[in-house]
Amino acid sequence: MKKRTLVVAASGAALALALSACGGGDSTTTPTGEAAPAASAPAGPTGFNAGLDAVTNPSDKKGGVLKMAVTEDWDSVDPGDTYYGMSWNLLRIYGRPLVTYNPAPGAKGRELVPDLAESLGVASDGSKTWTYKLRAGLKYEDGTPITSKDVKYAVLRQLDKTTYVNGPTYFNDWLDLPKDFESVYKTPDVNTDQAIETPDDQTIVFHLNKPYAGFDNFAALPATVPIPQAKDTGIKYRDHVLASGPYKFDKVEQGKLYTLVRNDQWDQATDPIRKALPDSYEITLGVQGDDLDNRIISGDLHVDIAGSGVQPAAIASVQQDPELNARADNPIAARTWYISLNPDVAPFDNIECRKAVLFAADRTSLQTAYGGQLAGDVATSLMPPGIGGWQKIETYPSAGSDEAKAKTALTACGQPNGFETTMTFRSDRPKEQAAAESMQQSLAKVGIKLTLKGFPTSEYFTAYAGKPSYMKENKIGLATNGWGADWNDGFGFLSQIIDSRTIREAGNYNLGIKDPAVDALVDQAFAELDTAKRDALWGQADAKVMEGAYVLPAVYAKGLLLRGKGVTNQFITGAFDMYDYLALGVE
Amino acid sequence: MTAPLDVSSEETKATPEAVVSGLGGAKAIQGRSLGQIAWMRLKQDKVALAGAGVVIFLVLVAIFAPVIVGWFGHPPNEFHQEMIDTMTMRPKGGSGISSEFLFGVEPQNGRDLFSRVVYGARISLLIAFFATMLSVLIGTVMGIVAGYFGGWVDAVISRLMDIFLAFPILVFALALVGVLGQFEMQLGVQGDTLRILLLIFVIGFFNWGYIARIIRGQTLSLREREFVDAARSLGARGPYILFREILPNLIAPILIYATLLVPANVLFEAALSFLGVGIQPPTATWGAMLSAATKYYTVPHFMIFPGMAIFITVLAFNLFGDGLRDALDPKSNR
Amino acid sequence: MSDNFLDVKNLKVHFPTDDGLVKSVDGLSFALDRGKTLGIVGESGSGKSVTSLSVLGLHKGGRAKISGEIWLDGEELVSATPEHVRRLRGKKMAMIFQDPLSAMHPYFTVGAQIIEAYRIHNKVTKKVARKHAADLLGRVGIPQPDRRVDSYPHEFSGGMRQRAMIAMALSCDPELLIADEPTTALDVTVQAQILDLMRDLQRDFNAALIIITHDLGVVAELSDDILVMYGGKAIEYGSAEDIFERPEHPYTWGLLGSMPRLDREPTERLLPIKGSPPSLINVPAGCAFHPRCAFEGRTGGKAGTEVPELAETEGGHLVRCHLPREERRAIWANEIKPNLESA
Amino acid sequence: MVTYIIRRLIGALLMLAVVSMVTFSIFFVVPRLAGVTATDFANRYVGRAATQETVVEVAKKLGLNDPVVVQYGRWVKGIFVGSEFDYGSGVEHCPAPCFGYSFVTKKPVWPDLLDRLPVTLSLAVGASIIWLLAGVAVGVLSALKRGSLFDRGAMIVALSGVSLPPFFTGLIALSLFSYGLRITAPGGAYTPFSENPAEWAYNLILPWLTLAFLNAAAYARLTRAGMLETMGEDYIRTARAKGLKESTVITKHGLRAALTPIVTIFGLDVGILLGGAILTENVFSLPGLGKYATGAIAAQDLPKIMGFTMLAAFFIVMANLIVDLLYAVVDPRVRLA
Repeated sequence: MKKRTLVVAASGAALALALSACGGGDSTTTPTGEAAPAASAPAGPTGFNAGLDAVTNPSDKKGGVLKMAVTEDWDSVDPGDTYYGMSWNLLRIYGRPLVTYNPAPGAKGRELVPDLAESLGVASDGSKTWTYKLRAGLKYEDGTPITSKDVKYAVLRQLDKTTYVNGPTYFNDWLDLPKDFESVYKTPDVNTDQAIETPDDQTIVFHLNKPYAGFDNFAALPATVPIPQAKDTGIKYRDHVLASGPYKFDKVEQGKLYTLVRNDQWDQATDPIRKALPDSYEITLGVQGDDLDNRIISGDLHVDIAGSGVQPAAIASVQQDPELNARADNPIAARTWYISLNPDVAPFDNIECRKAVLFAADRTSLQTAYGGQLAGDVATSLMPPGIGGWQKIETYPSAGSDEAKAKTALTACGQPNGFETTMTFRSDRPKEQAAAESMQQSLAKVGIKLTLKGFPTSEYFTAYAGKPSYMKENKIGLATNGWGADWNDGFGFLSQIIDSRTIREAGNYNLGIKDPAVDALVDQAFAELDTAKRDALWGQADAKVMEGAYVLPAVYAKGLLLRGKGVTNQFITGAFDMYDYLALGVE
Repeated sequence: MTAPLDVSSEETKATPEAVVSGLGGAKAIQGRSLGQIAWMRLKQDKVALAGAGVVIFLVLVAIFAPVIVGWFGHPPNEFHQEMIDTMTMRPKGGSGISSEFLFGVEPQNGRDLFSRVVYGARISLLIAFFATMLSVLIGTVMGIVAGYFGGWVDAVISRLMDIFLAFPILVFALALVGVLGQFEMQLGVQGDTLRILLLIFVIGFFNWGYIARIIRGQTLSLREREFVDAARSLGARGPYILFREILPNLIAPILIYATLLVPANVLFEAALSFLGVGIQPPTATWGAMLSAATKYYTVPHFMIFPGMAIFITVLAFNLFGDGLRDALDPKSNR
Repeated sequence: MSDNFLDVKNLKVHFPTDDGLVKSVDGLSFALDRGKTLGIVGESGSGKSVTSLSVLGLHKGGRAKISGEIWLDGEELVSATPEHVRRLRGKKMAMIFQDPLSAMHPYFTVGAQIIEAYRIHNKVTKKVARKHAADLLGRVGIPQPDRRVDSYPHEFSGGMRQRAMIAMALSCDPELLIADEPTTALDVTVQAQILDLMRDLQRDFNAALIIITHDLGVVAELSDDILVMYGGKAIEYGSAEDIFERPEHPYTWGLLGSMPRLDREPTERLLPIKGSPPSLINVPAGCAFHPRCAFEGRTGGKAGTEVPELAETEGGHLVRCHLPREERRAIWANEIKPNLESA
Repeated sequence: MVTYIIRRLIGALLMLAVVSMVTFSIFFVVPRLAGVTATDFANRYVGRAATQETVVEVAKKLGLNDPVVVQYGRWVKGIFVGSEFDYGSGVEHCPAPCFGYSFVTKKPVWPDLLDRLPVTLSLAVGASIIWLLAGVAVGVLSALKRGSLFDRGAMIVALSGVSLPPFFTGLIALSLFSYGLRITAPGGAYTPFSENPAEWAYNLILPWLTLAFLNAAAYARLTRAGMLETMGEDYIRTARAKGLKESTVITKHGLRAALTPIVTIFGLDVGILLGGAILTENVFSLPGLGKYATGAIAAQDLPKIMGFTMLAAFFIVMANLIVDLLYAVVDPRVRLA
């Protein structure tokens, strides 16, 4: 699966809001109220979308408290147990992975730069073996040196998905692990050198079970943030994560508050990418969404960590208030909101019936359902535009609907008068509910009658939409869904959702496309070592999926983000499509 | 009341007129049944009558919702996104209230708020009525049985009532709707029907304790009354006494508490919908509309219309129920 | 001005209700001297309790309209300020209520309630008041009064409660004592004790006593005068002897007939009065009693149309009846009295 | 008295036991009847990245395949002696009283509940004081001035109050005072009393008033009815007959008796409220027990739901007991036997 966007854990009250994270600059929909030039403008650009591809309010001033907040708790601050984009972004202030994303605005932010490692990975054995050398003089907050063995332990540790349920499984799937290895806790004595070698304290060598040219993307995962075995307290490690970055945890009140202060053992000389400007961080959890927005507007808070955009109420304020408008950014994220069509359920086993849905769905209405122009651009493909190999696919309408073609498709399907089917959505996500309602309205126009069924997010994938047997038994044809890239390439976005070999019995995010042609393209792309060619292959796979009408892409997600008052060096990083949290400072 | 004793034959002879005229006089004074007296009182209670009027109006609105919406509105689930500013997701011009959209439109999808409020009455009243009936049914049976038979039956049922009253009801209802929702396959119903049945069950099931308590108390005192003794001495058996002698005397309290339970159930249903476990969208319910309105606190009409609908409904039932209680139970001063 | 200690003149107490004007008391007059006892007798709803309450000025809790005059020891109470009447209550005039269980506050000890009554009108310390309360309890015949002062009403038996109630009423040595159905809630044997007690106390205190009851038996031995009320009006008023020996109103006959007497055989049936008391809203036209009256036919049709006057039949004996005096006496002598005594 | 209390405490324990059994059945037995399997349960505890083997393993570790009785027994045992939870990287000890261990948050439930309690307590105590004072005052005045303009006005407001759902009044209040006029704290704001009492009160004032309004309305009606009934009692007439001043009659004799049932209802209401003011906490996003419960339900976090239900039921049962004891103190007629 992909990096989660933090969604206010629906407290029954359905107060949740599902805005996406954000992506590279796209200015075709720049709204009204363009850039009110500030009188006492500091250096750097200002105005609407100024943070998309430039550093706003640049400064090297140190000191101050950076106040951040988030609407709900997140999965974990343990680098081995988190899958939230905001968390991957933020944890770099206290943890250093082997490599990381360049703290730079826009697309430059997607570039990988060495962090713990002296340089990016060195591939050998046809990209099956990757070697990294750690920098000299690295220390934890307690003064003990950081070694390559700690990195190895950290990576192996989080393979135990029974304990660390949240993180991704890339290392599980790609490392050449010995058969008898279960977990660092159960089988501590199994020799794991065939997967990861540490010939000395500075060197770490990864051995993959199949070649992968983009392994640096793995090395950038939080899983490579070092954890010394002696300090591992299992699941409780999240209560005191040992800092390798410039800040260390001071107060930890799970679900409520984290404060971080300077880590005096961190040495700027070992770290070319972090400026470490603020003296401390104050992170409040569980702040109510509207309250959070209002406090950022007033300057009481600096950053909404979730980075998924303001609540509907604040969207209007930003529209109406030029001063606020000038503080807003509207990046597009590497995330697509889409509606999957279940080819296991009649009549969607017939491509024409699937096409009928793709033609009949009102794209403009869907866009509005997902939050309007500021919340997303109408999607024409599964893969979002920020990803290499993306192409605009013009088979289906990109505004409104095409009822004539839908009817033709219905006739071709043998259901000229339409049919009935069921659609699921996450009941605590108003936008998905609106999308389902929109589908019901527009499909009714061509005779397709939808019954809507909402399920709570917490069980949506484990018990309903992510359980193919349930979907089949209950004849559920359509399901709302969303997917964001773990990193911005075709692998990072598509592999988990279109490859039929990753279909799961429960907790399934896969679209359920059992198309050998698609699987073949995925295999080809895995094997292709040339980046450009690989991107093209992913593009083809994307086109193939659309050709088969397996999915109705609704919008490429966008978020309306507010820059904090008095925050320096604030810009959108293309790596996470939200503000970069490494460079921030306070005036 | 006429003295129960009859006089001996000589005495009867002695004052024959007295007997006849006395009875006549008594009749003239006592001739009205409780129902008639209650009706007389009710007729004079303008406030209660107004409440009853509103209740009838609401019931009519619920029944004829399609007709009303046909005249004054649009289909309740129909999108009118042309009414929406796609930047702010708000209705153009703030609320969209016009002669075409009497209550304006919802943000984001532009549905006709008037139609949705009107249709919301259906769900709200349907669930409240039937849940009340369920509670009253369970509560009356449990209360009568406990009160009449006493002993261990009473002990068991009373304990049961205590347990039900000790549950955090709202949480339970919330959780139970979710748990029972999984029975879709077994029950063979789905969609709104399933949800409505589920809500009726959950709301009705948790509210019987209170009514049972009242009925039990009433039955206990009725059981000791002379006419029950009389029936018993004439050889009437349990069921006969229960249903022919005691039940008719419980109709007044049952009626009062049923009438007062309806508004409580309207609130309960709204609360469940507000917390997200009510009827599935797009079907309109007042609670769900309020829940959606929480995100748009700067769009007041969105919360005011469904909120006022709940308020007026509950108030009308309360007024009517209060009046009914005053009429049927003159001792109460409430 | 009046010569009598208590003189009630043409008292009317009317309650406007949603259903119409309730004439609870409708033109009642009577008088009473110190040391004397008046029994007011009637069925429930005859207005006897309202009469007593209005003397104490306690009817005002409702929306009663009161007119007429109530002279107490030379003071007119109907026109007096409520505050003035309040000061008299408990001190100059006191009341013993029916059903002492509900008439005493359940949350306060008996002693506390007596002490309270005493200290309203007497500036004394609690200690003194407590001593006084215990004395009073002892005086009304409660054993171990020093201990029982701290008991709650529910801890007393019915008779003891009534005694305590009497003690409370006597706490300030009232000159007028009104007892409203003082024995109704009690067992027969206890009734007799209480009546004895009241007689003794009245003698000791030399108070004017009004006993209100539906039971002629209660007042038989206690009263000097008896007032029989029906439908808010006096229908017969005279000395105890007049009422018991020479009753002239059919209603009084009925009351006498329904009076259980110790000198009768227990197997014997009582003579009930048929029908129910009249509605005070729609008082029957003419004589209020005529629908229940066995002799209504002998009035020549006046009973249903004309309200009879309360007329003196002889020496202070007043009767409100359409039947000619002679006929009344004849019926009493020939038809009623033998029946009552025969048995 | 002591034996009575002991007997009642045993009764309360039995009651809680039954509540726990019913709760447990609803969440663990009923779904099984609907065809939910042990692995389906386990699916809730594992992350999205879990493989099917992981799920099966977790199901086994948590004993989800055991008979329900065994699972219930384990849960009960945990309350008294604590429990051990094996989640892979070692055994996690959940000390007594262990009301469950959330596999969603990987934390024992009990400390979480204790953590949320002060919020709910703050809300309940503040609101209940306001509604008791306001409700009783209005109710008494209304009863004494029965039929007056004040009475009618107050009763109309009170009836409206009980007819207004708190999630509506709360919303209106929030959008009017917090977001519109900006004179009260926005939703979600909470500061512990120990940190800053002024801020604590400022943040809670709107939730207090919202919750209090509803209950004050109900109490005003109750008080008025009770007062009218009491003032018609014989002993009030007796008090007047003694020559007591009307004010003394009302306050000493009338109010004392009229308030007794109000106080007991108040006790029960506060007991229920301590188990979480679900609607109010949700409207104002207060991190109390009620919000915790709705969150747990949304996440289908069964151990949390169990723990919460038990705590809430505990408050209700204890409130019942305390009210009964209190009643015996206030009303001398009540004897505890």
